[in-house]
Amino acid sequence: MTTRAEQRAVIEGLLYVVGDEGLEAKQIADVLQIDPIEVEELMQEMKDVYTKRDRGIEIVEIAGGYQFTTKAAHISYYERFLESPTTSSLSQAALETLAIIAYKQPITRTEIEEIRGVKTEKPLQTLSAKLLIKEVGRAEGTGRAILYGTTKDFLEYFGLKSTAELPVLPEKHEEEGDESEADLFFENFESILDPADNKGDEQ
Amino acid sequence: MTTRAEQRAVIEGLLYVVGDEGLEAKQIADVLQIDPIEVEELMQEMKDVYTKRDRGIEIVEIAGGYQFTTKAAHISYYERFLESPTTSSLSQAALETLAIIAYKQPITRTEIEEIRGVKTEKPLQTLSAKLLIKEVGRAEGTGRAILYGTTKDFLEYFGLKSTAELPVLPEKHEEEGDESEADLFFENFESILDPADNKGDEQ
Amino acid sequence: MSEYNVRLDAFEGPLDLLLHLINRYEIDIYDIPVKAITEQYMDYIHTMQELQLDIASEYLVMAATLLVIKSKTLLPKREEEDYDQQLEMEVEEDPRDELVRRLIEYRKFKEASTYLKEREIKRSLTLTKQPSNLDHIEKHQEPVNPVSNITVYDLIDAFQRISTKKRKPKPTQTKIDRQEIPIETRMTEIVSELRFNKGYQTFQTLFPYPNKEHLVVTFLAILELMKTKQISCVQTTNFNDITIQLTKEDAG
Repeated sequence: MTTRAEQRAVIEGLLYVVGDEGLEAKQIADVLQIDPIEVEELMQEMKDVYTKRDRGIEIVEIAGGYQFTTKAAHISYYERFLESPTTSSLSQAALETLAIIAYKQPITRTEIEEIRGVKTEKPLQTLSAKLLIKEVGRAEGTGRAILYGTTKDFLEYFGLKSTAELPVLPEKHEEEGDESEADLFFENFESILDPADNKGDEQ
Repeated sequence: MTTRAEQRAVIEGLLYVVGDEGLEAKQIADVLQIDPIEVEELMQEMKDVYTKRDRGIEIVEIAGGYQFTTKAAHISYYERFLESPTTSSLSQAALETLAIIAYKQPITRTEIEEIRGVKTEKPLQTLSAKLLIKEVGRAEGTGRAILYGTTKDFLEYFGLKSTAELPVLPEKHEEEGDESEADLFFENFESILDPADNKGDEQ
Repeated sequence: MSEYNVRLDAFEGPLDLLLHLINRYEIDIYDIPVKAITEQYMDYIHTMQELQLDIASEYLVMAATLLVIKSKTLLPKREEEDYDQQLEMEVEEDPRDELVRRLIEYRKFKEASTYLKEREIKRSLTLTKQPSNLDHIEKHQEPVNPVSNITVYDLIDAFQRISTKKRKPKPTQTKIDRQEIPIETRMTEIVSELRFNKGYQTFQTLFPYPNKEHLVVTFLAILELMKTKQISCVQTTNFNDITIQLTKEDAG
């Protein structure tokens, strides 16, 4: 009979081996020949252990599986070690497009463009090339337009358990407080063009 | 100031991230900005911790470096893991190698390794053993390296009439926004080599 | 000047610009003063024109839409006698409705993209490792199909992933790369490749891999071959393809 400590040890080894491919609860249950419910319990125990100060890895749930990641607090150490900075980021156009697809999938390019009000070909190409979206089917009717959906890599990229984890979209909201940095630039620019016009802008 | 517990945590994270590549004592010393002697001490402390029953990984010293390995005692669990129907039947390394051969055949091992950026001996053995690839000839030039190609079994397993039936690879696009400066040189260079591949980014 | 560029890039399209104006002037999105906002919008377009910036057609389409809405709101409501009926039925559509609906819809996703951005940053602070190779572990029973649960599309994904996956962490210290390609080897390869192609090859085709090391080594190999006069480079006109050819004595 395997003890609980041993079971945790096996899970640790498995999580190490699979790395960013992750491990599903069902796989753990298969390997340990235990009930999936027991897996949940074990994982909870282990998660607690990994929060300790002398641990450098922790268990996260991503894309329907468990995986190890390093702790965010330690990133400054790892940056000394990494060849290139980890900050690869998506453009605003790509993020908006991705947000629409994530919430509205399956969706065609035309539908996305109707929401964004601009052409969206390039962001779609970028997102496809990064494997964050994929063709999930074809729309009915003439043209049979491509339907886009998000991928497992999408969940992986944003560290999401599933698309269900995305926050509910707000229907209404207050009018202030969402000035983006871009807006600030614009305002600075306008105040240069016409300082008088900038008076009423103070809040 | 970093505590000893924190230092051990960072080492754990580093060892996890590098995986089978391992880590030299000097690299650890550089990241933590401590003396290599201190690294030895820390590693000794950590080794002891990992021998505990509830740990599934341990630290080994190979070729002057440290690396994590799974515990030999757990081998039967990994066998079961590989047999689990939910586990992918090909490792990521084997899958990548197979993909390259499928699309670029005939191709030598060196060429595959140039694309993947890592040694590819083991995946090639695996794929040959599974009868998915075979030697299809010898390359010109010195050495007359083995050229690999896919087999008839490969086509059968994937339900293809011929390799021409493989789906077309999506066009590659430039990554956006995540190039380090050093890479810019190479990308400019590449864009000179192949201007078509260097279409504009997001607007 | 950079401000102009920033200003251009600051908006993701006409809806984004309108949302900005709505925020800036603290306008109730459900009761947009069409006249004022159209003026503001047109000001923006005119400024862009004065600065001789390219204005995406979408911005102009929106300008036209705003003008149409404005003119509709300026039209006299109805004939007097119809007025009572109108009140009762309340069917007359507000010409702004469609625009408001679009703005609210767009704003939802703009906010969702902010959430994704935060997740992206958070995620970039944690690192993972690639799966270990377990091919050395023997399985008790090999499945009949060695690629069960894999499709050709997994092959495509795998292929794409090679080029898109996160850069592997690498020691910053100098470390001799295990698969360094000797220049001599690459020189031999180039010569045999040229021979194989009747002594000619375009410059591009000698760089088949997007691999830095391979690029550098190939480039150095070409220079070395030119120096030793084994190959020569020909370019018929500026910006034309460069052709690499074997020199006569080597072509045989």
